[in-house]
Amino acid sequence: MDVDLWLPRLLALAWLTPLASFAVILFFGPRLGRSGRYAAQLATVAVGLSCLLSFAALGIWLLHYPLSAAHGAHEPAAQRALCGEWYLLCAFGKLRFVISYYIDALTLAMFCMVTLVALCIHVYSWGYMAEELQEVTDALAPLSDGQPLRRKGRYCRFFQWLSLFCFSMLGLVVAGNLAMVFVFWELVGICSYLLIGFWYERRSAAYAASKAFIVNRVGDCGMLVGLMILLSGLGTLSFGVYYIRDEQGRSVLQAGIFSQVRPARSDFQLQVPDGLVRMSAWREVLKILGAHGGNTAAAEKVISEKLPDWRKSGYGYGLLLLAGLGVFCGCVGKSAQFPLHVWLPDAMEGPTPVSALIHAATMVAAGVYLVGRFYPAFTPEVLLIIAVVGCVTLLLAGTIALTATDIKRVLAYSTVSQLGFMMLALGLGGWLAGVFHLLTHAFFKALLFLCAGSVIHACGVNEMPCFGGLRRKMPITAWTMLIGCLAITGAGIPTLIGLSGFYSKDLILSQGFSFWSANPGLGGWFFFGALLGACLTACYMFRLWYLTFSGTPRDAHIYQHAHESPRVMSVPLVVLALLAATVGWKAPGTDWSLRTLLEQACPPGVEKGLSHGWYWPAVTLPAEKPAHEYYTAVIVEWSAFLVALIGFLAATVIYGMRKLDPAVIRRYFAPLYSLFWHKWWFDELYGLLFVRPVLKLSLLAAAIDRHVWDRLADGSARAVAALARFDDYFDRRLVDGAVNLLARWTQASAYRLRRLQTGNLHSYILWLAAGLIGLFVLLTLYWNYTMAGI
Amino acid sequence: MAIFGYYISAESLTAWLLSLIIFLPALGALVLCVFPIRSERGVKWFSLVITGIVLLLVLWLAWPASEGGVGRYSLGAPGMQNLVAIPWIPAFNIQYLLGVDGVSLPLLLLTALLSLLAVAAGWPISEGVRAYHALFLLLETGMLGVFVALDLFLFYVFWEVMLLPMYFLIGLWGGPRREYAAIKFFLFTLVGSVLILLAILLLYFNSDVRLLDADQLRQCMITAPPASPHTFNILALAELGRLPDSPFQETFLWGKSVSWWAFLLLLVGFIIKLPSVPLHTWLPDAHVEAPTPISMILAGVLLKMGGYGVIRLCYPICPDAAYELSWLVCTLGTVSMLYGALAAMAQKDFKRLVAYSSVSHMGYVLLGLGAWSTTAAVRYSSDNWSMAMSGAMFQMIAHGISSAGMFFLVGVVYDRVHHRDLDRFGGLFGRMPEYGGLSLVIFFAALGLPGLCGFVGEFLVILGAWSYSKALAVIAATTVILTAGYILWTIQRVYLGAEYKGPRPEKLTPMTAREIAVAAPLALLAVVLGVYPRLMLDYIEPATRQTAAQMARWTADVHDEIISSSGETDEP
Amino acid sequence: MHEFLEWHSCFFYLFALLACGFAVAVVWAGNIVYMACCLAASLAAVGGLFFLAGAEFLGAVQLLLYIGGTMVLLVFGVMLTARRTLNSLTVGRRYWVLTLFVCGTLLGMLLMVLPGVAAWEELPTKTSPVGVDKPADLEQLGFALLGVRMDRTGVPEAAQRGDFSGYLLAFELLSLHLVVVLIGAAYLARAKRHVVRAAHQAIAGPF
Amino acid sequence: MNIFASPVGMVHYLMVGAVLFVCGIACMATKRNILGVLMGIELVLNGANLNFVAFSAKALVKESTMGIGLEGTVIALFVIALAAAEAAVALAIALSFYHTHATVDVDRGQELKG
Repeated sequence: MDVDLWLPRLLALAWLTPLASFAVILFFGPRLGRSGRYAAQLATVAVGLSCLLSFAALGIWLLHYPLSAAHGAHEPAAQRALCGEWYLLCAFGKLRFVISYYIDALTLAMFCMVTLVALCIHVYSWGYMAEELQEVTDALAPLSDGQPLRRKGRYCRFFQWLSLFCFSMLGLVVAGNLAMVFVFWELVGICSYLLIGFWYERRSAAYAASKAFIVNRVGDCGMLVGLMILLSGLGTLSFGVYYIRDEQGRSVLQAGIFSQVRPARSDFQLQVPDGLVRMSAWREVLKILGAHGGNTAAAEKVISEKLPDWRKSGYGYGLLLLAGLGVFCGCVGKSAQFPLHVWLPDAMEGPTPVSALIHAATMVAAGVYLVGRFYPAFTPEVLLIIAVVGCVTLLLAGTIALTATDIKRVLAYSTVSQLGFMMLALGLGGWLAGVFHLLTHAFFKALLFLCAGSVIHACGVNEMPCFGGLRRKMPITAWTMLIGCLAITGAGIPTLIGLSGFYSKDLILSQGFSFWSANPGLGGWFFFGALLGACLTACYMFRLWYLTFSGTPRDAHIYQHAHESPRVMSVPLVVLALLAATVGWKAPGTDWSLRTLLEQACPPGVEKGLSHGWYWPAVTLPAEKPAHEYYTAVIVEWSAFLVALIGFLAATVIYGMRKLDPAVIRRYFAPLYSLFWHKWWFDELYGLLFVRPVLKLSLLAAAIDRHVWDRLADGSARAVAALARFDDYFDRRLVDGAVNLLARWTQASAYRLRRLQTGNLHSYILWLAAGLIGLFVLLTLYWNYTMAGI
Repeated sequence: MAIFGYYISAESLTAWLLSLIIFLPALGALVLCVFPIRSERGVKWFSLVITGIVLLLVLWLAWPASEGGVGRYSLGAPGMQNLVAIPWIPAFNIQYLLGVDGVSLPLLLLTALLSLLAVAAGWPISEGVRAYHALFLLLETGMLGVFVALDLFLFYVFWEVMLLPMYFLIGLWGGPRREYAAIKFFLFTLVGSVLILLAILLLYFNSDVRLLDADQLRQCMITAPPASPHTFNILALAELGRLPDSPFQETFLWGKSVSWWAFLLLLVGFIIKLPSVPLHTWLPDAHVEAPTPISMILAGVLLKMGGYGVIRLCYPICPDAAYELSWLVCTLGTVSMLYGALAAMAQKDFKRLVAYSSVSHMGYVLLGLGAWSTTAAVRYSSDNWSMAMSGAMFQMIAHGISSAGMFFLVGVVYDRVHHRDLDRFGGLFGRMPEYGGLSLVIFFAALGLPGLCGFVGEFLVILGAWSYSKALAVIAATTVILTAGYILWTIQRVYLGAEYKGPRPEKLTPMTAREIAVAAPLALLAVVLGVYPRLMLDYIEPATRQTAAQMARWTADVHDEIISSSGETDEP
Repeated sequence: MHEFLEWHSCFFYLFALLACGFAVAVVWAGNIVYMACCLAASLAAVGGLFFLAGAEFLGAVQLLLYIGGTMVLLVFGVMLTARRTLNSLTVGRRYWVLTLFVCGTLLGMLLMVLPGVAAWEELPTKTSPVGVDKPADLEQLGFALLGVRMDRTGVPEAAQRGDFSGYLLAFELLSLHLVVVLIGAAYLARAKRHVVRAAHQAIAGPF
Repeated sequence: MNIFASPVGMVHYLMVGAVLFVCGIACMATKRNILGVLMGIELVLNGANLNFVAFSAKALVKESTMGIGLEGTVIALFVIALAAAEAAVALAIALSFYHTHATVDVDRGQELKG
């Protein structure tokens, strides 16, 4: 069967099914069963269907490209990825905006992961959102009269937005060009906005939703800049190369980004595309054109000859770097990396399944996914920056997670920290490590969130100090959550076997180690940072588990009302626990595993390590191969095991056995504690640096409008009015005056002349005669009509 | 007689169609004035039917014909179509010259649609109904005429015809400060149109059709040998402007050429209408005081005339001045975007906020139109510019839909609670679900969310602007954040939250069928245009591509001397 | 004796003397009745002058109309308005002096001017005796009033001008005018006593 | 010389006309009786008429110029007729003046005085 033909169709189907269910629920939601209870089933069936389709697609792929243990493919990338376009949005000359696809092993793995996790979470949501079926009393949204808000349930709306999210996320995964990525990037953003703000009556939820979207927009703005550079420099945003039909029906090659940045002829080594070189060397171009006068053809020839020299002298490299940074900027925003990590914890205002699906498993991972997808086009500098950002993030989030008490916030910070791990791995050249961790993390983090959700569902609060000893009340939750904790800690027997996190985290650490060995000295910081992060992870995760499930109940009332979640919620927990445990394993008998699947998608040129950067040539990004050699594995895995153990023991001593009183430690490290407790004062800092100045600026703008432009307009109007008044005065006094004067004079003379009108016939006649004489005199003297004799 | 002789000729259908579209509303206004329709309902239904017929006619015109059938628009053809040329005042070569192309047709559609919706939105207006609707129909004639007139004189006539009814509609049916607003609107617009008139005369008296060859003249529909060499014909003026030895290039005043002055005058005249900072202050007042349907028309159509004028007159007729001053255009556009967004963020009045968002959004239009990137550095490829230009055009359509929708939604809630104080709303989602849903769609369209109409325009403009000026493009990109900021903040203050905090909470009844019938089409269009932008771009793109290509050719042919003489002064 | 006496001149001087003399008498006379008589005589003399100038028809009309028409009218008027006090109404001395001065100047000027016109100076070679070609005159006059110009028929430039139109229209208008005048006169001349009284009071008012 | 032997010419007639004319004016200027004024008018008209007749008389103009020919006669005729009409009307006016003012003194009719 023709894989090029069928895979896109299957994936398109898998992608559009949730959209269909969204549309149906949008229009007929409340009418699906009593208060729309069947919307849940519909959405679940839809996502389940797309899950099946994804796995079918994976199967077809595996039939077509069987996995080989041999790491790194030696065939060019174009054959291991299916590119093409479904639908043309608009075209301007050579610039085309299309709905296109770029399908490789990574895409398929993501599809399966997203749909699988989404399926579990949908099922879970049936139970979790059940109270939305009837009238809801929301104590967290008090009215002005102190009464809690009572409102209709929004069960079907929840699943409607979930379906929309699945659609957007799958679109983002399958996207074949950056513009489409951007589109769905924004769409998942708005879905997260809508779902964070699902309980929009709560002020905090509304605030968090807006915050999440705006912070994401900050990232997207950078991404937009990247898009501009690439589009105007390369003339295309498509990842891969494929054939299209132009207006004349001829099939022409649609250029791709990767093939231009890492052309096969230069053995997939990074080289700045001609367009960017030319764009940044425009001054030279103009000089040449000026020299050739109007003859552009000749000038073009010269230019094309000079292009390699320009490239050698570094033209355009800066632009490529900038483009990479821009794209990464979007990823920073989306997956809550260091400068823009502030939105994710607040996003926990949304329902827990949302936090699990969007803010743990899929959407926030999209940033990492995009970095992985766009990997070939990143210059080493960008990758280093990515590594730095990731390292900072994972430590930052880890420290904050240590002190947080809200169970969901702890998980949120752990998410941020794990994402930092992935970024770190990708930045150090460990493409496989990062992407692998992305997939494993999705499962166990979803599991953890769902467990937390079932705890919250049972207790009605998020605060861990109110929990304790719940293990006896809700065993399934407790044990599945323990599996999750172990998985995220990367527990396992070194060099032998472990849970899923074990494999991915060790890959990351070993990549860090080989980076250290490649760049001795400063390179070590990343490795040790990663180790410290692993330690922190173990510590706060078990702190969470102990505080929640072990020990004695701290709030008797809550403890009495706590209960194990219904079957519909606990089954997904179990399923996810199984996945979290096993997803990293090889298929028994074969050496097929998720890892080998991903290796297949490893972008060409990366597996050989990355070429030296232009600005920091000293830094080398090692290939992943050495990272997988045995001795590094031993060192790294044991050190990872040890640090994880340290973290675990610390948590056990303090929170498990209560040997040390947390309060004492808190007092001991008071300044550090308050720093962590206040999340390093990032919110306050940003408020001070950005939010407040912008508001001030806006007020200034409004004031300028009102007091400058308006004043100017009104003032000019008033000036004209004054001029009119003056003109009026002028008119009255001078013009009218003159006219009146004339009139008065005429009247006066008329009065004088009136005397002649005596009414005396004789005088008239005499005048007449005199007039006659006068006429004669006139004729005679002045008209030269000489009468004879005179 | 000439007209009669023309109308019985072959293209009678097209000739009738455009003229009919334009003058049908005026006819309706006349009928309203002459025959006293007693019942107010009668008047309303009458104008509804008239505008509806106009919409149908425009749709029929726009419906892509297979082989460019008579009177139908043939897609993909860049040039003018359905040209009607009748000598009007032969002494001055003034023609009754109508025509549509990809630039004007979408705006024509938008105008017809919004007029229909505005009539429906104006249903509650109860005093002076006949006068109101008569003026409204007259206004529609003016608007439609501006978009199809291809003779500067005719264009100006329609421009003024559009101005006066607007003044009365704001000044008589407006809010408490309506006199101030109406006068302000009138004065600003009048200043603009005076400048435009000056420019028109300047161009007229410097034009010389004898420089054009026969088939150029034929394309410009100048058939008879003209009485004088001067012409008002826009097409002819564009041809003249692109000539290597254009008559507009000779020095006129202070060492600047005729085209420089004409461009500047036209530009100022049009950016008053657009409006762009710093000539925008009439807009908030006019919007706030105008009745809801008039706000819709004002934001939806009238602002577009500025952009239309720029793309129809400024750039084709005065390319060299445009090239010289494109920095000005783009800077104005960017500043408007940023400034409008900031000012919007600071507003307390719902309608004022929407008005400032209009300023911000129309800034994209200016930026997109101005981004003259078809330079030597990019091999004179006009792709980026045509993309930006198409984006600007699309942005006009999108903004026409979203801003009209926003104003209508503001009007809906204002009709209920009679205040627009953003801080005294809240919880409207709970109280008016349909209203909330429609608002969400339309506000997100304004926010530029992908899948809704607002995104396409902004995206294309910003992407296209980069190759003109990197700094401006980056600033424009940052504006996206501010836009998200003020729109989301507004949604948060008005729709989200636990309860409504303002007066008259009992009045917050769900939307009536009429209101839904007005808002739903706009929301639907926002979605359709968002997911299928080619619906409009198929009309727009050929025209803009042609314009950009002509400008590129002009840059290559005419401007290369400038390059070769002083090589540095090219890239802005 | 023909060589020392020109009858035409003799009669001319006679009639001229009569006309001028009676005219001066009209001015001089104080009583209205005398004036009427002197006027009649003067007009009759003028009629004679007409005859001498060869316009016999006019002369006849003059005698008939003036002496037999207008004068009678005037006399009627005199009689109708005859009162002792009113018969000799004249202006004061100032006006007399003024009048004499003005009229004297005028007359002097006219008499001084008249001989100076060259066109009138030389006498016709033959002075036609009384009663030459009078039938032609009368005939021409009649036809002219009926609209045809007999006298122009011989004139070439008139022929090419086609300028033979006579006075038919004027004649008709005149006759119409006369009728209107008669009616109007009759209307105006009706006695209106009540108006008189009113007028008396109106005039007596100020005094 | 002997004036009776020398033929009279145009000028003589004109002189007589001038005298009549001036006498008429004097008459009008000096008479307060409205009928006197009328008589003055008659005199003026006759002076004018005499001139017309003189100009139209073939016997008095040289052959080269036919003078005003028949027009003179006709106009004189019209003048006479009009004079008659005028006399009639004037008389009527005089009578009505007399009726209203009970006098024929023109100086008493000063309603139009400015």
